[in-house]
Amino acid sequence: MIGIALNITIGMVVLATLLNVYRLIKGPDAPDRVLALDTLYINAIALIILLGITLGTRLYLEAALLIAVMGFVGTVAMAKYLKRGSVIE
Amino acid sequence: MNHWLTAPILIPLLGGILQVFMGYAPISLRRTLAMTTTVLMLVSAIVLLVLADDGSYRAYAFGNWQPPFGIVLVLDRLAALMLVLTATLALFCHIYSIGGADEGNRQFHALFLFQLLGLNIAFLTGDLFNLFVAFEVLLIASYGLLMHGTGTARTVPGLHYVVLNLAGSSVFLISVGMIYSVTGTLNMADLALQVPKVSGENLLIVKAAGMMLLVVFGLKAAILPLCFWLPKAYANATAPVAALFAVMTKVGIYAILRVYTLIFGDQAGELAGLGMDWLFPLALITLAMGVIGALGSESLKTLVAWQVIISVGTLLAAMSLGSEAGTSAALFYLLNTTWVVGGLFLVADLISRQRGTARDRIVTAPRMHNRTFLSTLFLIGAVAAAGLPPLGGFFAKLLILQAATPGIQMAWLWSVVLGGGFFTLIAYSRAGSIVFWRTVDGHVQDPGKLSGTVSVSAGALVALSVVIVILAGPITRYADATAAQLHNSDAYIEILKTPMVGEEN
Amino acid sequence: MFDRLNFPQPWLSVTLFVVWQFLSNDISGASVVMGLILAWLIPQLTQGFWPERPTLSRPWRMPGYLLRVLVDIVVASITVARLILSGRTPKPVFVSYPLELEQPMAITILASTISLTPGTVSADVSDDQRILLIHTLDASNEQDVIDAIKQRYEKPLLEMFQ
Amino acid sequence: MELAFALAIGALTASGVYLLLRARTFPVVIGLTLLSYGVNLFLFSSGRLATGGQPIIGSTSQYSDPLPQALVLTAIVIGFAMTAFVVVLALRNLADNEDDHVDGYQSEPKSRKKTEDAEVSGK
Amino acid sequence: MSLPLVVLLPFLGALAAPLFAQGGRTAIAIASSVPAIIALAALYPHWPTLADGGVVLHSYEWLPALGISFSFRLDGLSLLFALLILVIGLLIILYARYYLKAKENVGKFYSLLLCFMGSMLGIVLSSNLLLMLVFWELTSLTSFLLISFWNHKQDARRGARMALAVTGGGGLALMAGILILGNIVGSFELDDVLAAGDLIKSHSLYPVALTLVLLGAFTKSAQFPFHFWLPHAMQAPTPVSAYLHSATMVKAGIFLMARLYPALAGTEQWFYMVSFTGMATLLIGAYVAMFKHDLKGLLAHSTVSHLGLITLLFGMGTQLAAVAAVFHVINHATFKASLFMAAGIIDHETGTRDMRRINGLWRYMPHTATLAMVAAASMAGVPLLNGFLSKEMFFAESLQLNLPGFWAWVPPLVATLAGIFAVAYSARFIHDVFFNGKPVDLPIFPPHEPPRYMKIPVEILVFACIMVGVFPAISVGPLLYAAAAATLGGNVPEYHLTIAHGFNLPLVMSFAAFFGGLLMYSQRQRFFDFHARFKEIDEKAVFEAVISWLTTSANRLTSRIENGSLQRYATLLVISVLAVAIVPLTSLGVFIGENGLSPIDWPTLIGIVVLILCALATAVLHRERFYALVLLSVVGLLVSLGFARFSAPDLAMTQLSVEVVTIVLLMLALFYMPSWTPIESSTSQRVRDAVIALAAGTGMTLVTLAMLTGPFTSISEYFLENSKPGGGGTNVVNVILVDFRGFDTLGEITVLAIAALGIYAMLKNTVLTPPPGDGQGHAWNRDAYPLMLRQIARPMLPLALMVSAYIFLRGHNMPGGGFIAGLITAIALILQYIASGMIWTQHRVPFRYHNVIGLGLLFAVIAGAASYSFGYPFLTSTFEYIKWPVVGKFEVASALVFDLGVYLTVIGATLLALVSIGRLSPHSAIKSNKESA
Amino acid sequence: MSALTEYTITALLLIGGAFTLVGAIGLARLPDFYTRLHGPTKATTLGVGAIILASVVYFSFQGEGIGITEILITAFLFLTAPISANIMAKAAMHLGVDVMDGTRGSPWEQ
Ligand code: NA
Ligand code: NA
Repeated sequence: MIGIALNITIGMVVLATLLNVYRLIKGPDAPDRVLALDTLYINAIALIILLGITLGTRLYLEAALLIAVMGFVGTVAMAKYLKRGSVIE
Repeated sequence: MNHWLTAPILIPLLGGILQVFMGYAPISLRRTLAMTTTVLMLVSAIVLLVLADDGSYRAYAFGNWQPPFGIVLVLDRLAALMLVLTATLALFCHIYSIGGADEGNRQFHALFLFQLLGLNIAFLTGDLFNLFVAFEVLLIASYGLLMHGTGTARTVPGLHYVVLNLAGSSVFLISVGMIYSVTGTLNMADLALQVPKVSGENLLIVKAAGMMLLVVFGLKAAILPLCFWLPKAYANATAPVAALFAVMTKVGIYAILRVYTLIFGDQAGELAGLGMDWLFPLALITLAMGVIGALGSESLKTLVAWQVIISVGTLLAAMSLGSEAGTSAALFYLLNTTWVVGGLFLVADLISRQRGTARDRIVTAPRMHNRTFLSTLFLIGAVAAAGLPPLGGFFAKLLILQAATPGIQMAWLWSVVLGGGFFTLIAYSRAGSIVFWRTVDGHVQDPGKLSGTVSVSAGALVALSVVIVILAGPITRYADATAAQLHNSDAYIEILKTPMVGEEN
Repeated sequence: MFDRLNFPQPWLSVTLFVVWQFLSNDISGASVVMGLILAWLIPQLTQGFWPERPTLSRPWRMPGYLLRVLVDIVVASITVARLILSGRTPKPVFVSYPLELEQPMAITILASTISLTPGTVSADVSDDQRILLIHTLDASNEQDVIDAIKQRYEKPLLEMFQ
Repeated sequence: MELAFALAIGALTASGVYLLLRARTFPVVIGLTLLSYGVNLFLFSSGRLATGGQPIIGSTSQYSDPLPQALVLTAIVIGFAMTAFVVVLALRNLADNEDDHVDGYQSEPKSRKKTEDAEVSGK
Repeated sequence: MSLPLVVLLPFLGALAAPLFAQGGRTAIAIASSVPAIIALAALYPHWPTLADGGVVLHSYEWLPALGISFSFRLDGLSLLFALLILVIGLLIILYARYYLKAKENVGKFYSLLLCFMGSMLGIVLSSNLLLMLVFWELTSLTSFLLISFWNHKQDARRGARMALAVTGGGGLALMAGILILGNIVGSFELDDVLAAGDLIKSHSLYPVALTLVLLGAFTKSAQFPFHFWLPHAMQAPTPVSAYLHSATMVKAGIFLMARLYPALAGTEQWFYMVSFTGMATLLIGAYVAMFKHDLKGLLAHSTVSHLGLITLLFGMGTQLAAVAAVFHVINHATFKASLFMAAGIIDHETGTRDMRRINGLWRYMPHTATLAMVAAASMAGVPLLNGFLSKEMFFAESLQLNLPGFWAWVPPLVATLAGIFAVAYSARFIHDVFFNGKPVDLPIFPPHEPPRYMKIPVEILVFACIMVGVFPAISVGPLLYAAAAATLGGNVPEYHLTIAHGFNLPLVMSFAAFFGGLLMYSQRQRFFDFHARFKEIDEKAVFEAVISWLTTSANRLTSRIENGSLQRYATLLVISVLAVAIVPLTSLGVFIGENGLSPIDWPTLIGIVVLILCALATAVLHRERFYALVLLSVVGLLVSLGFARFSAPDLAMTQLSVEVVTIVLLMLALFYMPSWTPIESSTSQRVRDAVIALAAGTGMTLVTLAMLTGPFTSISEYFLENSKPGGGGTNVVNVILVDFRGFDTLGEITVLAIAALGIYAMLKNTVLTPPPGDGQGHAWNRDAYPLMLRQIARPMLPLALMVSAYIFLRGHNMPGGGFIAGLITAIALILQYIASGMIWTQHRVPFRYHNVIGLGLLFAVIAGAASYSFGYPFLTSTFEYIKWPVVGKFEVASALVFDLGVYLTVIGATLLALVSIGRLSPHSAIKSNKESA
Repeated sequence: MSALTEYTITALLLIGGAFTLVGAIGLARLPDFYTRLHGPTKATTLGVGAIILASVVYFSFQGEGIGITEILITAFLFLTAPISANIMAKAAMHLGVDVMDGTRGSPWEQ
């Protein structure tokens, strides 16, 4: 049962990912792309977690944690770039 | 395992680390420490040369891991020769730099020492991937050094140099991946064992990888058509840096010599002599291009930079003869050309400082100060570089010409080398006569002072060409022995059986 | 030397120590020692980076608040999901919310809460930290939004932080 | 699986090379980054592809090849250092030439570009 | 020992000479003559041996690898030349003492002169051909410096360069020739080569070797068509001309022909090449000499002509001709040296060498005039003078050539014609200078006799001319015999050295030449008018034009190829890679190995498709730079996911962290850059680039496919097996990084450190003007440090540090390690910089990043070097499970210290790099009103 | 593993997946940037939170204890999502990104 649910969930997350990519390509504005990227990062966390469950190992969790951290910093940096130009000033 | 093998690596590394901490120390202290490091490095290189001269291979297994699993350093005659060559050049460049060229960047000495670190690793390592790492160390340091100094002229050539080398590094990695994917190993000795066993489609992969490696090494060595990044980058670099860079292209040459005698050497079965048939014509074209560039140079430093390419062409031409005699001749030439070209860069810089706004451009200018001294240095350098007697270059060229066996190859080699020598001679005589003799009235505003250390180091470096002649006997003997060792590298594989510490019995 | 042997941010040290024990998976002598070292060392290194630590007057109210927020998050998500799936055109509105909170951290918590809960996102804080600009996804009345937030979140926070 | 993976590496390489050949520093840097992604994946895959074979002793029964992973890790770090340097060099180029052309032109070199292209296409 | 000494002495003198420069000209002249005198003395004891046709050999091993030995050989021929070099050299030294002005750089002059003397002696005394070559090229070099002694004169510089180019170039040909000879014979020793004449001449490479050797000889001896350098070398001070063009430099080529005569001569090729060259040179030199108004120009062309004569004699190939050639070498040296010196005196005393202005000097300097006239008469071949004797022999030999039919007439006719010209120009030298009316506004007037001692060298030489002319057998007989014997390898023919051989055909020719010459001179105006109809070729201008054409076209070609276009260089690189890989790869084709393809799950497939799309999109849409950056982030994210998907958690984490830092870095740079990339490449170029890129991509795809499906075994089993027992960790990747291949990692962090240091240094003095607003024209937002971000970022730092510690400590056993931990810490700090600004954050960072980097590297090295103390190699790790009371079991691995080094280096380097860029930002310029905290 | 656990995990997974998807749909479908901002900040965060929770439950019943890493991730996500949203909104307002028709009030003009 978990297996099926896992597959369905993976399917939904992958679909979500595709939708994110759609928004990322479509834009129309830079903030939309940053937003899509940010969401993509979060979805990637989900994918990693799901991978871990599928493989039955927790060895990938730190990677997920890292995606969360890096996704946040990346988003912040990009957004700051858009409004301030200089990220570190 | 002989710990001396790590000395040429640890000395510049520790020296460099020390420099990192010393950013705000007085410059005199930094200089003293840096010079001490370089001197120690030279000492260690000489020790290794003495060790290597017994003709055996010495392996040093990092972490006490049996090769091919850990990384090994391997000392043989070639490695020792390269170490001494580099350390000697570095010493004089370093002395020159403390004459003031090291100012304006607190990290100059650190970069300088790290550069030496990278070079020494490259010469000693017995591991293909570690060779990549060594290349990266020496490259990144060279990027930093290249950008050292004031002015904007070096930015664009530096950018080109960096970008091309980054692309080259990618190719290197791809090649390593391809080779590993087939042979499952990275140790050069092990590769020498594995490559002959490769067959079928895997052979094609290794072949492609081997050829791509040749391109990578060719890029470092500045073989045509991959040499165009060099002239402007070198000509615009700060003098001691450019002089030190005289050895940078030789790393490419070294790598070719190492990899294509050991891994793709005579024993490599179907892959024996891989790429060597490409190399000979390319070498000659490189030489020709170098000569054309030298003839058309508008400044002394550019001229010397093209001389680097001439040297590369000549060296490779000799190497690609594929004979022991050819390799030996190439090694002899290598010593001479590296030091002399390094010295010429320094001399060109000294000249440039004495000529006001004309700098080192080959144009009429007011008569310079210290003309006799500088023109003598230039003369010695030019004679040695162009291969005129009685200096080292002449004997090197003789050896190279003699190494060819009669036939079409000899005809080509001789024509290009001798013809190239002729036009080089014209280039130098033209440049020298204009710069030193074709003067106009007036005098240079506020010429730079010619300090003792600076002149001595520049002079000493070109004068090494004289030393090479005096020691030509021992040097040729060593070169012969090195070539013989390279061409009969079966014993190299024995390093795989080096006993580790604690398991001697 | 010994004057550095203090814990400049005790709460932080406690948090670090506890989290470390969880991270270490099993509580052993080694993990305790390590936890103590970290609980001491990290605040020493970072205390300068957190100069304006919030003053919580009633910290015990925090868990309750968090629980409320958690529930609201779920509810909010369902609401938003409904709206998204319904295909109905939302009626968004920018709301200027007058802040009563003054501590920056308190404002941040409020703004974060707003962002995580029903159809609202804190878009900006005014330069003088008096007004919060909120984008509401689907609301008919601006004042309702303000009142709800004031009642549900700012009040408790005011109590905690003042 | 292998085909898809190979195509991904091919696409990264192709994009990277194309951008490497552009005339401005920024796309060149992007190109080098893409190229290094491709190269890293390639080097990684020289130990073959495995699912759930993380080389942590005791975590699985079949381990993937750890050596290429270590090599790629090194390559990533070195690549990062290099990229950082080249980015800064690009900045320096911008500062020195007031233009981010890879050849450091001062503003509009239209005529120059044209002849260059003509020369190239003339071959 | 004495032979090497003879060669060495002048060089030692050259080193010493400048030391005497302060003592004045006399001192230095005396000092300079000492080596020559000693050398003469050293040669003297050998004379008995040589007179009997013996040979003296002194040989020392030098470079056996090259076939070069330090061997010297003295026989009649070399003795003759050595004497010429030394004796005339001594005279020149004396002469130059008076010729040079006190303010000139006499030290340099004498030093170079002695160098040149030594080189010449080296040529003639070397017993090893390669050694001879060394000295040969040295004469080119030293003569270059001598000719350009007055280097402020353009003509002197050009003349010198021309001489160097021609003779130096010829030297290269000679080098090749000698190498071939050595190759044929198997030795470069003269004795061996001379003994192997038959072997050489029958060898298939003989024509090549001969041509190359003769090229060397002809260029040096100014034979047609290489003769042009010699007259222009007259720009040298006269002592130099007198020396170089009478006895030494130009005679080197002649010497070479004489020296190798037994080895090379006697074939048809030799005959045609040498005699025809000689003949042409003889005529052309003689003809041009007639029309030169420059005194030295006349002499120079006459030299060319006489060299042609000697060459022609050697070319004839008969033994008597060779004897005549050797004889003429002596005679020409004596009269020509004296003539040059006389010309120098005239130049010295009148200030000009233009014969149109110099007239009637007999009145002013009768002594000099007498000497010059005798020497000139010898040059003309007037009986009772030495020039007559060898010319008679020449005429005689020209009649002996057995050429078929009409051709038999050619040599005697040419000889006579050349004789006529010789008489004519000699007559001109005498008449035009010493008589022919009054001087025409001389710069120095009236001219006087030179100082007494300046004339002595001339007197000695003129005396020699007369002595040889009158008493040939006594004066020069034994020397000539010994020289001829040495030249011919012992087979000296019968010949008689007497004043006259009676009335014979050669004498008729001499008379014809004499009167013909006088007639020609009397009708000189007609000839001048005739000659004036031809445009004179200025060889120097031609040479300069050629050189300048060479340099400019080389420059043009270079700047065309090396055009400073990175795009071109990069294209060349990519194409090179493709070119070398294409052959193996096309043979590979679409190859799927024996392991075949494995099925793909669709999430992975979609991931890969997205990856491919985004990668391609980055390339296609790269002009909008920020967009490209976002796409690049996606690609990076997917690559990390790929690493995780294919069992590499460490890689996934590393890639992720590095990618974000890279993106931040790129944005830091992008701030200053245009946000759009303009279209600069033409469509065709873009298409071409796309094709190249596609080829590269296809190649990579094919290789990857073949690689992934092939069978595989690697050394990695070892790592898996030994990671835990040997390295003390279960994360094999980490154990490889810090232990098995720790040295790679040491290199890697060094790279990182160097990059950061380099970046720091590079940006230290860089000034960049930030754009006032973004690409769309919006001014930048005022809010630099948003409140919420600040509030969250600050407590995040301690947490991040703890996570770093966690990731770091577990790295040896679980995914993680120093590198990733370092990046997390770095990112956490970067967040502080972003949220609160440079100044605020920098103020709170308690250390310099340089020191962090240094410390990191130091830790790594110390961890590695610790093993030394146990006698283990560098980087040998050790780990211990220490049981502490209370604490319990605790693993201590030295690799952890190494990893700590990695951790610190990463932090230091990453932050130093980013902060260096951040520092460029002029945060005061667009200061935010919210900048507080 | 008990059936209850299985149901819990299954439910959490499906809820998580569904919310994630809904968030993405919102991102793709909603008419302007500001409305799209709501999807990820709430639905996606919650969705991923649920999936993480599933992981916690899954592994804790595998006998590996409560996973603090998962909790850290979740906490981090909830902590940062509002900040990201805030700073992105600020960027959008700065750039003057279009708002959909019918939006009342207006973003601040900076
Ligand atoms: Na006259
Ligand atoms: Na490594």
